Amino acid sequence: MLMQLLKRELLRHWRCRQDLINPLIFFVITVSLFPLALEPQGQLLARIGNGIIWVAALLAAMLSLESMYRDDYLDGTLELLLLQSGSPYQVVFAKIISHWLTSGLPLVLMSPLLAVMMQMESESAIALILTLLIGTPVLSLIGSVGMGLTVGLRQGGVLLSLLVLPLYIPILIFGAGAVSRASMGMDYSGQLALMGAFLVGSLSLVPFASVAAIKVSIR
Amino acid sequence: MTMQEFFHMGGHGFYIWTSYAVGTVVFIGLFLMVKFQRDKIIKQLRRRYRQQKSVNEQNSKTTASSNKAG
Amino acid sequence: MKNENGDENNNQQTDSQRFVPRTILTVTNLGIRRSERWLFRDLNFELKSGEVIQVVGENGAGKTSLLRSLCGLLPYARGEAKWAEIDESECLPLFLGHLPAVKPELTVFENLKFHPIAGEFATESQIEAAIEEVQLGFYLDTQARYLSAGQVRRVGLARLLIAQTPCWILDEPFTSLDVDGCHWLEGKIDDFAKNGGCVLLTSHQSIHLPTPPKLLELSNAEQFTC
Amino acid sequence: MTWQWFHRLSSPKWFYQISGRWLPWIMGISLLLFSAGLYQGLFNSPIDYQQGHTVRIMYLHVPTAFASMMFYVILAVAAAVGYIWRIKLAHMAAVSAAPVGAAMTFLALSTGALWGKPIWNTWWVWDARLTSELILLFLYLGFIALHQAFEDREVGDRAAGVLAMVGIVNIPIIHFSVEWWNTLHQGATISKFEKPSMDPAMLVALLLMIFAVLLFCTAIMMYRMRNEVLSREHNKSWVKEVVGQ
Repeated sequence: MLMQLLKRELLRHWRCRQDLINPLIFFVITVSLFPLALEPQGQLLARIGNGIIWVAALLAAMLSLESMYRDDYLDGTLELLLLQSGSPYQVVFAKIISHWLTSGLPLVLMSPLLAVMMQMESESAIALILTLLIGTPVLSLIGSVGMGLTVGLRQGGVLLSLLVLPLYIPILIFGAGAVSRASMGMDYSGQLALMGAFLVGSLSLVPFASVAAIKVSIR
Repeated sequence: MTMQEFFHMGGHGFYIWTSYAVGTVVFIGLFLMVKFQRDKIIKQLRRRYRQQKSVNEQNSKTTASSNKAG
Repeated sequence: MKNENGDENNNQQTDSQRFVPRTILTVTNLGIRRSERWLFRDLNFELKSGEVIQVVGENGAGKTSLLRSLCGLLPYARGEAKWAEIDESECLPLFLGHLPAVKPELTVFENLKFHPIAGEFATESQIEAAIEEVQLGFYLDTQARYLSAGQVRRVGLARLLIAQTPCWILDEPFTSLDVDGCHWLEGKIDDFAKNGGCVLLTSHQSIHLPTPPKLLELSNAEQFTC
Repeated sequence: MTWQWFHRLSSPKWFYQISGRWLPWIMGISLLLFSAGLYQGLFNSPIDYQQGHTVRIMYLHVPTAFASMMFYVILAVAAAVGYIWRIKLAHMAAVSAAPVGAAMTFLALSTGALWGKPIWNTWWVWDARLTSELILLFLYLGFIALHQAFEDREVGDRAAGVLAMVGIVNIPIIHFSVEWWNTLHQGATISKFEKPSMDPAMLVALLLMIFAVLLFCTAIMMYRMRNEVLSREHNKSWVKEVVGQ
């Protein structure tokens, strides 16, 4: 059941490939703006590089949340799926996984390139990739609850960021913190463990919250 | 504590009084907003009830006239 | 499409009742409120197998809200709607909403293949048969965005043929269907009712079925609520 | 029997009458406590040996910070009760608690900044508590904005209810991560917000102010709930009598 739904989502995303690339381009552009704003060489860029990449990854992931429920809601398939699929949680879960695969994973794959661009050393680049790998699914998970709440609204985009960004803060703190500890050569496995705990926690709670959120705004 | 020293508050008077000023503004603001909201709602409801009463009267007149005619 | 009377009788005997005849749905003084305004109150009716009920009322009387609340999309404010227990072979009522629920970027075949009906997915043969029945065989692999509104509606209606459900809830199924499309759908509804299924639908166009549908009048309970 | 009692408790009409009787008292007592606290705090409590007079800002900062957190808990509990048992009064309580809580958070932040200026001569200090207070303000604004976004109030209530429940799960996590983040960057505890050695006179002033602020906020919240009841139950007959022609 889940696999079929996942295949459907991926096929749907694949059919309109264009808007998969936009968040990626946004991610690269925002990160490369900072060296232009600050002086490109020197220690400064390496030190704040990971913070910039993390914030840009956060915003890019949130940018692509719109596609999760909005167009299914508009042409009526979301209701049909929730009603007919026997278990709405699997529908929501499939959508979250497909959102992560189509927007979170490309960010992770792109981040080494940007780490080099920000003159980060190799071990903090590895830490960046690891933290992004654990962090981006959480972004999709929490984003799905926010998207569920605002799916019925016309101008839901701005409201979505107001709802979802405060909930992203722990992930941002631990993610950027782990990378900065790595750049100081210290061990950052503690932060990764906490992010893992956060990931598992939201994996178990979010499907229920998302279905409740969608049920509220389906009118 | 002389009055002058009271306001001076050991050089930090400005911060203390501004924070208390902000405090009173917020508290009084909360209270006034509630009062203002209440009056607005009551006025709105009164207008609506008057409107509704007039519509009901119109209906009762038309039904009355239709009974007479019928 | 319209079978003569003679054929109709034997069709009934030979074709064993697909569904066990019983009351599928009992609704007791149901009331729905839309932000402080009562759409209707104390609605009582029963939906027995083999029956077709058409909900009538002018715009805004709450026809769509009634259908959506019966299948759980919209919480109703008062009263109760009880569905009979549905055993393993059958499945939950099939609800087709106002929107055709067809993804424009998926092809006709994929639209039916990937949409679960009552928990599982239709087999290839079922889908092909349904698409043939709906006369969209030629468009099997074209993306739904190239189809006309009527054809998209037919893809949505093809789901009726796949679902093993004792009850159809159709919201304006006849919109954007052409003449013989309407005939086809009327025939389908009639066969379904003859086989013991029950249909609850709303429609602006007049429906002429061999056995006229029962009318459920939704009078606006409170005309002048403020 | 208890269910019937619980149901009667949640009828807006009953709430309107009860609050009508009790509100003047609550308001009166809170104003009384306010004046006593202010007198105690500003006049006859000693100055702190390090901070001098600026410690007097504490009498406003600590109560408002406490009220802001308490009101978010009230908001979340009311929203959860409203969402699960579909009690309208609980939704009304949540909706009226939000602006009061947001005002208290704003006040706590501004007094915190004003307190920080004389001590570190910077307006904003990234202290763990102040940062969590700032995030709490964002959560409040998110709640209010989401509730306003829906025309149909019932949908707005339920949507904001879900957000409040998700928020309450995240608050300890946010607070813990901010604490950890604060100790990472700024070393152990240099923040002056630890309560200075409590001289009994100060403690009395602080307690008086805490109760005064809490009572005042509850009174404001109940006033807002009365307005909410009137505007939502406008087609009920008892509202017509109360409002009068």
